[in-house]
Amino acid sequence: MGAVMTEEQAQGPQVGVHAESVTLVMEAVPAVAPVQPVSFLVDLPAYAGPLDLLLSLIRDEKVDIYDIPIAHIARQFLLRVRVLQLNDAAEYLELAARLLRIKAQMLLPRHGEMEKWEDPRAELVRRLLEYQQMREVVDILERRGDERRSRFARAWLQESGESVAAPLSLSLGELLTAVDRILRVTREPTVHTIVARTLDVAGAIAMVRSVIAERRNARWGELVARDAEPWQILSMLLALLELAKLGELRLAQPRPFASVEIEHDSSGEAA
Amino acid sequence: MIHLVKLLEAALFASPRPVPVEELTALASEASPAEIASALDALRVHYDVDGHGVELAEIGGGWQILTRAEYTGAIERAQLAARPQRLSAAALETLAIIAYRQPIGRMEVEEIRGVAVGSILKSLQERALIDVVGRAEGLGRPLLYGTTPLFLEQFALRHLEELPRADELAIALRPAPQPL
Amino acid sequence: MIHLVKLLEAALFASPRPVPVEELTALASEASPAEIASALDALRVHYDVDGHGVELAEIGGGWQILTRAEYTGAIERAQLAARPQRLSAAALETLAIIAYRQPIGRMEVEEIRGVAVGSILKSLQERALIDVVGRAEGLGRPLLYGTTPLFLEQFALRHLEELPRADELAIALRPAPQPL
Repeated sequence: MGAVMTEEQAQGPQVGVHAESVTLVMEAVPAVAPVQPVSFLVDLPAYAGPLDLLLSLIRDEKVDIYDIPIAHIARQFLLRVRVLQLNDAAEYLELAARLLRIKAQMLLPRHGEMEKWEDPRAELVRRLLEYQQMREVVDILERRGDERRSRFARAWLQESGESVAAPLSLSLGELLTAVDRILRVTREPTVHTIVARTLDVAGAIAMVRSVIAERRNARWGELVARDAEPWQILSMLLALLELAKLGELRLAQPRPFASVEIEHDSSGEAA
Repeated sequence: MIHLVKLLEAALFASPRPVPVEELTALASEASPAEIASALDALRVHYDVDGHGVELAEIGGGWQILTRAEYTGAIERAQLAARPQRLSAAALETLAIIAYRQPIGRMEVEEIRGVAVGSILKSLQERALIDVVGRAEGLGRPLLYGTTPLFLEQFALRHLEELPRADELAIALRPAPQPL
Repeated sequence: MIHLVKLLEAALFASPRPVPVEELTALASEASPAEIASALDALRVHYDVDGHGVELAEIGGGWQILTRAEYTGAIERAQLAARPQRLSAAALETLAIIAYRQPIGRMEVEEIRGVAVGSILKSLQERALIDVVGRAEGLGRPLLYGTTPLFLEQFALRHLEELPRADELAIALRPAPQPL
């Protein structure tokens, strides 16, 4: 973790992992290919989020952030998620799924022009660098904050009666915050919680392409998990429509309410 | 200044209340009560003789550093001139309700906020952000409040319709339907 | 000490927060900004050279007297004052993003951190380190957050520009590597 690890993390819960416990974990996760048993003790600190976990993994494994061995890192990531019992944290699972998808994309045959090949890891690298940059700022803030905390300001408050004569400082932001407080406590039905979840059409497109490349056809039910969230369903739907528009596949529904069949469109390739 | 005097100065500065001598002895276990007393005296003399803006005072069985009385008037005036006051959260909420629901009576505001607002209305009126704009029909003909031109000026608004999300609030703050 | 230095010392002593430069100017209207600056310097030197338990610091667009770090341990042990709690790693990350990207909405912060930050934003706002500074255009007109003067104070920053610029950080964002 080096300089990036905060003192708080260092003081956080430490999880010691022995080879035995790792083996047990591996058996419980059949989706993960078995790895060489770890023969040393690993100390796992608490993480501030999935990107923090991924970043420290990259550092621990001493791999180049611009050329991440995605299969290996994805496996290690899942392993740590299991060991740290982060399975319930949607954010960690989401990143795990992303890593697996990138892994699948890396396996795709790159036909023809290599210049047009986009590294599926590019977006992840960009996010990791952005996150790492932010952690650098955290280090600065932490150092300055500690410096300031080691000095006391005057604590005693001089009595000074609130005077109406003083000019007022009022901002629209303050008024709007007040409005939000009122809205929260008055008519509950008018308050909507908007879940921050953007669509991931690009991810869905990549997934369909990898499936179609392998099997030539698939059905809706195989692409979208039964317990998929609305944003996943929407992403997949948009992805399929986009790919059909591009002529990469054909969509057919044999009868009403039947699962949509997705087929590789070879006519598009010939053209 | 010797070390003990500097330590006492820092401690008295950082403490939110006057500090009794017994508590000061906890600062430096190696110092005797007599040494603490003489260090306090050294600090007092330093402030007085060297000519400082502060002084050491014994108040209610404890010691405290205070600004000298001759400067308090100037400090208060400078604060008033340079440090604009902010409205409390309660006052802001009351002001927001009046802005979006005017003309509105005190009881309706209290219904929405769930607490009495009599004194807040008075102080908002003193600050000329709201004013009485009429009287409602019905029992007791209660006073109705609305915002003033100064209110618009404070938020750099040309007219009330420029307030953001008026539609949302108009719905949320709609009066409850009357029982039939 | 000359009168102006004593007046400034008294004003700085009286305030638990950094005193903004405007307030110091309002304190002595007959003094020029240069005279104020040199009086502040005289006070700083006096504290340093004369050997005091306190020192003068420039923080958050103002000036503040603080105890010297070497006395903090003793003051805490004597329970005369307590240090504020450190922020969690999650809160610091959120604060760092807001400091650099302000004004910024919740969703953008979540995109960078990769986790939900709703409750952290609320607690940072309660601690007055961030505040709502406006609303974005677009769907739902989400609230935009920015840092407060208290943020500067608690991180001993004179102003936001004291933080390194994004391109001065060790890991400046590089363009993605070109495919082979």
